Order: sequence, then structure tokens, then C-alpha cells
Amino acid sequence: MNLTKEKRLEMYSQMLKIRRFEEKVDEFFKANLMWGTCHLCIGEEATAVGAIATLNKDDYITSTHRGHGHCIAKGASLDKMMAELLGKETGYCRGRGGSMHIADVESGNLGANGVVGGGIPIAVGAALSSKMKKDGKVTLCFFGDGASNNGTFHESINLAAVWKLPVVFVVENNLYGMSVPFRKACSAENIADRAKGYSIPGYIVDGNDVEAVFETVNKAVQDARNGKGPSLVECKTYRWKGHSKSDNNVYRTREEIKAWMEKCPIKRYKEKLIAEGIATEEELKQIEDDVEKEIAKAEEFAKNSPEPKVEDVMDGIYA
Amino acid sequence: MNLTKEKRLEMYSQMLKIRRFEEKVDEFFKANLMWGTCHLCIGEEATAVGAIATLNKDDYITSTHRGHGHCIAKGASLDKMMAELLGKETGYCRGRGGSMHIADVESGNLGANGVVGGGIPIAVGAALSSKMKKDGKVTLCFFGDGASNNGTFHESINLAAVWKLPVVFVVENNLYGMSVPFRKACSAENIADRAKGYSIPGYIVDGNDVEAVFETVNKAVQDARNGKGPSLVECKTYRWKGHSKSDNNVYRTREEIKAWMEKCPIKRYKEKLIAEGIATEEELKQIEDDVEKEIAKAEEFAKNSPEPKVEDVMDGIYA
Amino acid sequence: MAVITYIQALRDGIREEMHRDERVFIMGEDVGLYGGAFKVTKGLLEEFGEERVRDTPISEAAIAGAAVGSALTGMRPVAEIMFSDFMTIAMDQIVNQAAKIRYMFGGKAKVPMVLRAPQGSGTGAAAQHSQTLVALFTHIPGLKVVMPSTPYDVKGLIKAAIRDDNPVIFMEHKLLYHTKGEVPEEEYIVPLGKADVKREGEDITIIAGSIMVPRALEAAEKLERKGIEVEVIDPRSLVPFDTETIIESVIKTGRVIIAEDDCKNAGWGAEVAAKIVESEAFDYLDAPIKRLAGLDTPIPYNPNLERAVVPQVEDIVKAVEEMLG
Amino acid sequence: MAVITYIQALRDGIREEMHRDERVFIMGEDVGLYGGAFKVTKGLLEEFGEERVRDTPISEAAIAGAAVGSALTGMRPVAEIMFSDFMTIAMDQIVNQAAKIRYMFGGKAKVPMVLRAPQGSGTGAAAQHSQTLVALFTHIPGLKVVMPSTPYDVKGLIKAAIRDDNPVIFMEHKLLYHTKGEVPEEEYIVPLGKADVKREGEDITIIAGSIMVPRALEAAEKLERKGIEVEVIDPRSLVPFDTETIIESVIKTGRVIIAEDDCKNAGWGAEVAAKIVESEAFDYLDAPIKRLAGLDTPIPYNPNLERAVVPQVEDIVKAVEEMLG
Ligand SMILES: Cc1ncc(C[n+]2csc(CCOP(=O)(O)OP(=O)(O)O)c2C)c(N)n1
Ligand SMILES: Cc1ncc(C[n+]2csc(CCOP(=O)(O)OP(=O)(O)O)c2C)c(N)n1
Ligand SMILES: [Mg+2]
Ligand SMILES: [Mg+2]
Repeated sequence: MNLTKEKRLEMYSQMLKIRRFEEKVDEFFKANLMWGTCHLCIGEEATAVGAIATLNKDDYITSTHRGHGHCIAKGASLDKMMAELLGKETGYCRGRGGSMHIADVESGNLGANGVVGGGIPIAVGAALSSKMKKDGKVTLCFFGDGASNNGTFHESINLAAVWKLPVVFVVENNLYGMSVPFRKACSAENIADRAKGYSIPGYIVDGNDVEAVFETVNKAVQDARNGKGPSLVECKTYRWKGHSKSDNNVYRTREEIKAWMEKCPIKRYKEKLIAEGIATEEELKQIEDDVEKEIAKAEEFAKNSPEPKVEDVMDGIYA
Repeated sequence: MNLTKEKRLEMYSQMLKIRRFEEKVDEFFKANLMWGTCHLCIGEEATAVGAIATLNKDDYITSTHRGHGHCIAKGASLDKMMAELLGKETGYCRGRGGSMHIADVESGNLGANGVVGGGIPIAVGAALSSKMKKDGKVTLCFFGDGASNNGTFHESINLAAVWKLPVVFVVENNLYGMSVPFRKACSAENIADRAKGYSIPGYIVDGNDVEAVFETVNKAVQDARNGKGPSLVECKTYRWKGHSKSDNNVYRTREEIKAWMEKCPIKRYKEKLIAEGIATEEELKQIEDDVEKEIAKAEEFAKNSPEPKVEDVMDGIYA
Repeated sequence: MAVITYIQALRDGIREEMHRDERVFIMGEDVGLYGGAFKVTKGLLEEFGEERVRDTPISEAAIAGAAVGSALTGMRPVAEIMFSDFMTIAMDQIVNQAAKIRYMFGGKAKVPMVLRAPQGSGTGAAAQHSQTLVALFTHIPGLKVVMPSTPYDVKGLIKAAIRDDNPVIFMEHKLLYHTKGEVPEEEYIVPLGKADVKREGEDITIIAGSIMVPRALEAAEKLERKGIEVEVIDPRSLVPFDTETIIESVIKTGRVIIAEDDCKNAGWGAEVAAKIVESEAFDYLDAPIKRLAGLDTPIPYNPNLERAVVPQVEDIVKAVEEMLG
Repeated sequence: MAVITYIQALRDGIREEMHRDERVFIMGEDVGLYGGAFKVTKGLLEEFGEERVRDTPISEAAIAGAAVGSALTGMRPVAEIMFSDFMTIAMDQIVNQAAKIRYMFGGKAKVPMVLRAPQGSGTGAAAQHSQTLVALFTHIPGLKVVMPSTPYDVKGLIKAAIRDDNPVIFMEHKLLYHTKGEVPEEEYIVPLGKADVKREGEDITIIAGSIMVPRALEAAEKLERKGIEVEVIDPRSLVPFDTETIIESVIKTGRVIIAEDDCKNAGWGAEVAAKIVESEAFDYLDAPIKRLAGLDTPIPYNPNLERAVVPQVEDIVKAVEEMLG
């Protein structure tokens, strides 16, 4: 692995962008500016960023209900994301989709998904396209530990494996599916253990270590691109916030949350970058300021954007 | 394992009964006496018999579209089975179900199933009942290699494993799901390899060796009964006939079929019983004659039974 | 009579049945400690323990299938699907197994299970969490389909559903959960298949279900002030369906609006309309039947759009005035 | 014009589209060497090779989902589900993904896929292999739903479906596969959303779909001998639906029978009935609309029972005579 300084700073910037974006969304919710629900990925930034950093610009991803991080890492415009969250016409989905459906198919983001496990077969289909078109693209398929117990996990990975499709399954194991602990829902010791049942490589990686995620997913992506078929990468991580806005976190201890917050992927990476002399405090400060500005700009864009017209409500059902 | 002579002869008798029953059904089809379709299990008798011989009378099974063998091994009346196949009022399902739906819930046969993989979660539910009622029963869940790629396989085994339910999953791997060879449909080397992904024992057994099947399933059943949770037993076997009546077998070679016919589970067991001095030719002949009579009686019963009345067609939709 | 919420009444109904019959148990995603996504089962884990209040993995097909299997073998499961949209994942188990087993088995087995789920839009949850799919289940013989609109009904109907020996699809509405109403202290049952005249009137019949019932009643009050007497009938259960009560009302009023919040095309109101025109009430119709239904679109996220795609009180008022005007 | 079978016409349509557009490909269980359970795709593997004619595992959700994903990224999958009953297993992918993606994504993506399956009873396959579930899909905005009854239509409609940029549910009927009809040598398309008057008549309109079309035509012939002129209309596609053609006919005849072989309750005919009574045709109705539909029961195995649960030619004749008599 040869991560350039540029790539590293880019990853740092992306993680920070995700963190600040999510904090802003949380703020919007608390201020009753946002409608519906949403699932923040604070604490899990390294998985999205490390994994997606391995891709080419035109590769595909499929994402989940907890998908803001994936979008941002895939290079989404914060303006359009924020506008979508506020239900505006300028949002990625013209205000029709909201948090759980942000997508940008043109740029390879095949969409968040409100159905747990619902995106996994779609990723397989995208990889099938790539195989048939020989376009050299790889699809990264994100899902959670909870989704790994859904039938789609099984059918999709099996199909991808028998067809040797260029797709990498990235499971973000944050130890809970909503309130249910991993151990009570999943019979596997590690989700990666399931890989053997599909004769594909299974990897376990520290999901809070962005470079470790990069390294492992990168190997899997290269294999996929080289026609070696799919892999399953399990990233062990944790979400700091409740499952969704309405969650009062009764199922976890303060201590557990605190312990994981100490493993903050962003703080950790910052320390590493400085300790290893890759970047100076000032350089990182500059990045932080830039992110701040981008968030502020997105907020403004979103707030100043027009609502969709009610008379256009039937637009976009059929092509 | 201590198989008594009685048990062994019983198993021989059962296998033979299945073979002759299926041959009779085949005959009915060729004579246009039967309606619909049906899936014969000729060649696979040892899996049904060996597995079900481990059960108590009141234990449960769930079966498949290829289910006649399971029914017979569970002690079904051939009269009522044959009557059902002929669509008669005296059949197990009063002529409403036919081959793919023979069931006898009272006696623990929770039914064949026309949906591949459809019975697997039902087996889990039965085992859940047993656990909650503490009735000490075990459920044997049969399905084919093809079904092991369906989402229900995954969801059901996972659920049974996390709840440690008394159920044994018996997959009859006959190398084909309809026309599609195992290797092209299933990414696992062996289906039993998938057990690890659920942290349960996985066994592979010669499905044409009735005592080997008995031995392995028996261990799994004892474990289930003793609260140790589920296991997955893969029986390697083969069907001699086409997938269903309309199958012209283009996807298999004559040689392959012939090679497997030489591994006939019944012939093999007969030779063993005689070679090991467990039974005499005469004793086995007696069994064969008894089976013959039972089949003839069932045929007569079925043919002489009345059709259901058309005006009763709406009976039995709701309880 | 105590005035309690729909959710409380529903929970009380389940709780009472669990006390009455130890075969009754609950399973679903996050139904235990968390009390369910909408808190319907809150406190039941503490009361009945982990054996009878079971958190499941996110495996809808296995949830429904385990319900089928346990019901078939003597238990009486009440399974929650977190959003009715996800019943699609369990659709084979519902449509091909639960609904058909009894018939396929010659009437010799039974599948006494309840599958509960919240339906409907109005919470900003967008297209995959807001559907009203009740019509799909209505089309499948072997299922019963219930859709209560008040605290009184939800309690009485959940008890009837749990006692019923057939698979019952029990559709709650998210926007009803926190509505309040009178509920007797004494035990009662609301039988499946009995419509309820929520309000009597001579001028027009509104057949409304689920969230459309309070909307129709509110509209009726507004219309009363204009001298229009609206009869509001809540079928409560779609299968079995109380055609009789509806026919009677139509014969009386001669005018019908069917108010539903699902998509109009092939929605549950279509069947109601068809039933009416096939009946003797046809000759009494003074105007074409009107279905006031959701637009045929996935539910949008934006609140203004979301509100626009299902009928609101003012739409009902307008439709009545148009029909009478 | 050549006289060929429905199955041949369907296969020809798929083959022509595969030649025309290399993005079109086939997947499903046993669609390759075996040619599909009903042999619709027979010979296509030999013609197009394994990349474009793909045997899948028995994984209906993954089949539908892979279709969605490949359609979303530029391919045009034609996926076969072996029996339409098993579409229930793929229901989330159909209802929550395929149908909704475009709308949820703000109209900025498209999902051009076809999901084909045989429906209907009459083959002794019993309750889990004989359903007509077309009404379920009709209720889901974002899907198109097609149900061809003749060799001519099936060819023209499969071509239109493959060229359509939306997910199309394409429901064939097992009993139609071996029926024959004229099919032009030249290329043609039957547009989605256009009903076809299969026979003109002045006395009564029968709206029939799928297998009920030949039955209605046979009944019409019998009735002609008794001096009754029946108009038979085949909607061909349920979504989009050609209301206009039907309204016109009803206005002309004043009498309607809807002939469907699915279960009556909330079947596709309910929506047709509702559409008629909501329209200007209401005032022209000389009699209540009659739905001649399947009984509300799972399909039984015994052939006499099986035959009894769906309308046959003689039932249509009788219904017409009753309505006119
Ligand atoms: C099929 C389905 N079932 C249930 C839900 C409700 N739900 C939304 S997120 C969630 C938990 C998902 O857990 P996991 O896959 O681990 O992802 P995480 O939320 O932890 O990121 C649940 C149960 C859903 N959206 N889809
Ligand atoms: C869900 C589903 N998909 C497809 C079918 C059609 N079908 C019936 S049996 C069969 C093959 C099953 O293969 P396997 O599970 O290996 O059992 P086997 O027939 O070999 O005993 C198929 C595809 C079905 N009945 N159910
Ligand atoms: Mg999780
Ligand atoms: Mg097999």
C-alpha cells in the first residue's frame, strides 16, 4: 500500500466532513428543522471513507439507511445532500427521497436504502452489469451487522460468488441492529466467518482505523477488478448516537459508549498523521476550516432553496 | 449406536416401501391416472429413512416438494397418501393438496411444501413451540441443495441458532436443483460448510448409506433434544428419475445416472444385512412381499375412494 | 370509562391475552427492551420475560415463518413487523404458507397467528416506510385482514384476532397511535367482520378506514354545520367484510364516498365500490360512487408533498359538497 | 401470417429484442439448457450463450434484485420467475425497490426491467403454483403490469415491455402457452396501455383478461347463435390502463361483465368495476356490473374442484343470459 500524503489528507478531510455534516443534521433535528427520521453515522466515519477511498470515481456503491457517510465519501455535494434532508427541490431527490434515499446514480452512488438488506441484491445487479459490459467497474456494497441476518445477504453473496462478480461486501458491524446486540441476533462469531460458506475471502478489520479499512478493502477491490470475484469485509465499529432520532439508548451502557468514543476514528487519525510527521497541526487546521466552510455553505444553500411544488408531486414515477 | 435387528429391518422395509410407492406413482402418471406434477425420490430413500428413524413418534418433520419418502418414513398411511395423489376425498388433504402438500400435522408431519425453502422457517417455528412448551420434541427439517441458496435457509438457521432451538436441518444434496448442477448454483464447496457461519455443527454424510445417515442425524437429534441447539446435516445423494414428470433429463449424462444407480441405497442395505448375517434372504423376501401387498392395498383404496364433492370446494379455508 | 391512547389500548389488549392464554407470545424486531419501534410492546418484556417477548434478528421471512410453524404446532404467536412495508419480505410465508396451509391440508390444520404492523404515511419516513398495503392481503383467501381506527376498536379487535384460529393481518396506523378514546375497564371483544357506524347521517355515506375515520368524522362535523348529515362507516375488518351494514347505509343515503389513504388503483376501496354496485344498493345510488383515495404515487418525503398525496379533512369536505351540490 | 403458439411468439419477441439490443439479457431458474420450466426460453442459450442467458440459483429475491441493480446501471434484464406465486419471495425488491427507485431518487434514475412469470390454475399444480396475483402489482405505483392473451399480443407486448424504461410485470398464463394464433412476419409492437376489442357486439360488454379472453370469445360464439351480440374487450395491460376504450363500450352496451380468473375479492376486476362506476358510463348502466371471478379460495388440486373455482365458458354464457334475461 502506498498512500500518498494527498490521499491521506483527503481521507482525513472526508471523515471530518462526515462528522460535521452529521452534527449539523443532529442540530437541524433538535431545532425541528427536519422532518421524518434519520440515522447518523458519527463514530463510523473510517469505514465509509477507508472503503470508498479504494474506488475509482466511476465505481459503484450501494448504501444503507445510515448512508450519509457513504454519500459524502463517494464525493457527493453537501449542498444537494443538505437540501434533500430539508426536503428541497434542489436536493438529490428533489425532496422526494429524504435521508434514507439519497442517491446519485450518475456518479455511481446507487442509493441509500430504507430496507435493511434491500440494497445487497442491487449491488449484485450493478456488478453483473459491469461484468457483462466489461466496463472494469467494481461495486462496493455496504450494509450493517443487522442486515447480515436477512435472506438477501445470503442470496446475494451466493449469486455474486457463483457468477464471480466484481463486488465487495462491506459490513459495518457496529454491534447493534437498532436495540438488539449483535450476539443476540447473529449466530456467527464474526460475520466474516460466513464467507467460507460462499467460498470467498472474509476479512475482519478495525473499522475505526481508516488506513486499515483502506488496505483490506483495497485488496478485495483489486481482486474484484481482476476477475477473482467477491469478498466480504467486516469492519468492527460503533455508532455514538442513538439508532435514529427517536432512540433513547436504553440498550447500551454509558461506559460502552464512552469506551468507543475514545476510539474516535478521526482523533486517532489526526494523532497518527501528526505523530508520523505526515501533516502539521496547521495543515489539519486548514482542512478543518475548509470543512467548516463547506458545511456552512451547504446549510445556507439548503435553507435558501425552494420547496418542491405540490402540483409536481406526481413527477418522476414513470420514465 | 445400537441398531436392533428390528430397527434395521424396519428401515429396510421403509426404504422399499418408498421405492415401490414411487414406482407406482410413476406408473399412475404414465397411465394418465394422475393430475398435476410430482417429484419422485427414487434413489434417495436412505436419507428420509435414516434421518426419520432417529425420531420419536411425536417429533416433527417438515418436508419438500420431493416429499413422499419423508411422509412414508414418518409412518404415513399409504392408503391416504395414494388417495391424495389421486385427488380423492379420503386422501390426507381431502384431495385439495396433492403430491406437494401431503401433511399430517396430528402425527407430526408438518407438510410437504411446493415452495423451495418455504418449509424451513416453519420448522423453526415448530421447534420454537417445543422449546416454549418444553415438550421435548425435535423437528427435522428437510430441504434440497437448491433450497440452500434461498434466503429462508439463512434466516431460519440463524434464528434457530441464536435461539438454540431443537431442530435439525437435513439437506438432501442430490447434485441438482431441477436442471442446474450444484456447482453452478451453490458457492459452497459443501453445504455443510455453511454451518460455521451459524456456529452450529455441520456434518457430511453418505446419503445412500441408511445407517450412516441414521448415525449422524441421531447425534444431531440428541444434541437438539438436549438443548444444544441445531445442526446441519448434508446427505449426499442422487435422484434417479427426472426432476418432475415433465423432465427429459437433458442436463445429466446417462453415465452419471447409471453410476449412481449402482449405489442404490436399498440394494446396498440388503447386501449388508445379509452379508453381516443380520437377516436372511427369506426374511427380506417376506418384507418385500408385505410391502407389495401394502402398495396393492393402497392402490385399491385410492382407486375406490370417492372424489370430493364440488359443492364442498370452499371447505377448509378458514377455521 | 378511561380515556387512553390507541397504543395503550392495543398494548392492554395484547397483555390481557397473554395473561389469559399462555400460548400467546410476542416476537419481532426490538419488541423487547426497546418496546418496539413505536413502543407498542413497551413493558411487556418486564412483565412476561424473554421467553414470551422475543427480540428477533432482522429476518422478516423467518419471523413470519416461525409464526406459521409455531401456530401450526399449538402456540399463538403475535408477531410484529416493524413497518408494514416489510411484510413484502415475508410475503411468501404470508401468502403461500400461512394463508394456504389449512386449505391445502384438507382443513385439518390451523394457523392461529397475528401479524401486526403499522401502515400509512404522515411521518416523513418516505416511500419505503409509509405504504398502505392492506389491499394485497385482502386479495388472499385464508387471511383475515383488520384495520382498527380507535382505541376501543384496536383493543377489542386485537383480542379477537389473537383468539381467532386463522392468520390475521392486523394493520395499525402510525398517526393513530397517539390518538385517544374511551375504553371500558371490563373485558370486551370486537368481533372480526363487523363494521361500525361511527356516526349516523341521512345525506351521504362515507366508508372510511384506519386514519381516514377520524378525518371523515372531523369532516362530518364541519359539514353538519352546513346542514349536511354524513354517515360514517368504518368496516374495521376487510376480511371478513360486513357488506350488509354498508348496503343498508347506501340504500338509506343513496350516495357514497369511499375514503382510503392507500393508493387508489386496486386499493381496498375498489373492492368496496365493486361490492356496492353488484348489490341491491345499485338501484338506490343517486350518484356515481366516489373513491377519495391516495394518489398513485410512492409516498414523497417532503411534508407538503406527503400531505398532498393522501386525502385530508378538507378534501373530504369538498368531495361531499361536490357530490351533494 | 404464420400461425404459431403463444410460447413461440413470446420467445420470438424476446429473441428479436436480444438481437436488436445487446443490453437485453435473460436470467432465471433453469432458463438455460433446460429452456425454462415451460420452455419459453428454449434454444436461447444456444443462440446467445451463457453470458446473456443465465441460470440462477433458487434465489428469487436475488434474481429480482440483480435485475433492479443491472437495470439501474444500464442493462435491460428480462428475468423469469418460474411461477408467479414465487414473486412473493421477491416482493420487497419488486414493491420497495424496482417500483420506487425512480420516484425516490427524484426521477433521476430508471429501472428498465421485465419480470416475467406464468400465472393461473388449470394444471393440477395446486395452491402454491396456480395463483393469479396480478392485482397485487397493479396496486403499486411505479410498476407497469401486462397480461397478454394471444400470440399476437404476447409478442408485441413483450417487445414493448423490454423497450419500456420502467419495471414491467409480465404475466403469462400457463394454459395459454400452447394456444395458437396469427402473428405477422414483420416487426410490430403492441403499446402498453392499449386495450383491444377482441370482438365487437352491441348487447353486452365482457371485459376479460388473460385466459378469460379465449373463454369469453368462445362464450360469445355460443351466444351469437342465440342472437346475443357480445363485445369482448381485453385490457391487455392493467397499468397503464385504457379506461377510455372500456367506457366507450359500456356506454354503447349498457351492460358489463368482468371476467377474471383470480380470486374475486380485491381482484383486478374490482378496480375495473370501480373505474366504470366512477366514470360517465355510470349513467348508461342498465344493470349492476357483474364480476365473474374466481372463488375466494386457494386453488385445489383435484381437477373437478380446480375447474370449479374459476369461471369456465359455460359460466360466462350463463352470466350473460342472466344479465340479459
Ligand atoms: C427489512 C427491514 N426491517 C426492519 C427495518 C427497521 N430498521 C431500520 S435500521 C434497523 C437496524 C439495522 O441494523 P444494522 O443493519 O446493523 O445497521 P445499523 O443501523 O446498525 O447501521 C432496523 C431494524 C428496516 N428498515 N428494514
Ligand atoms: C421458491 C421456488 N422457486 C422455484 C421453484 C420451482 N422448483 C421446484 S423444485 C425446484 C428444484 C429444487 O431443487 P432442490 O432444492 O435441490 O430439491 P430437489 O428437487 O433436487 O429435491 C425448483 C426450482 C419452487 N417450487 N419454489
Ligand atoms: Mg448495526
Ligand atoms: Mg437437489
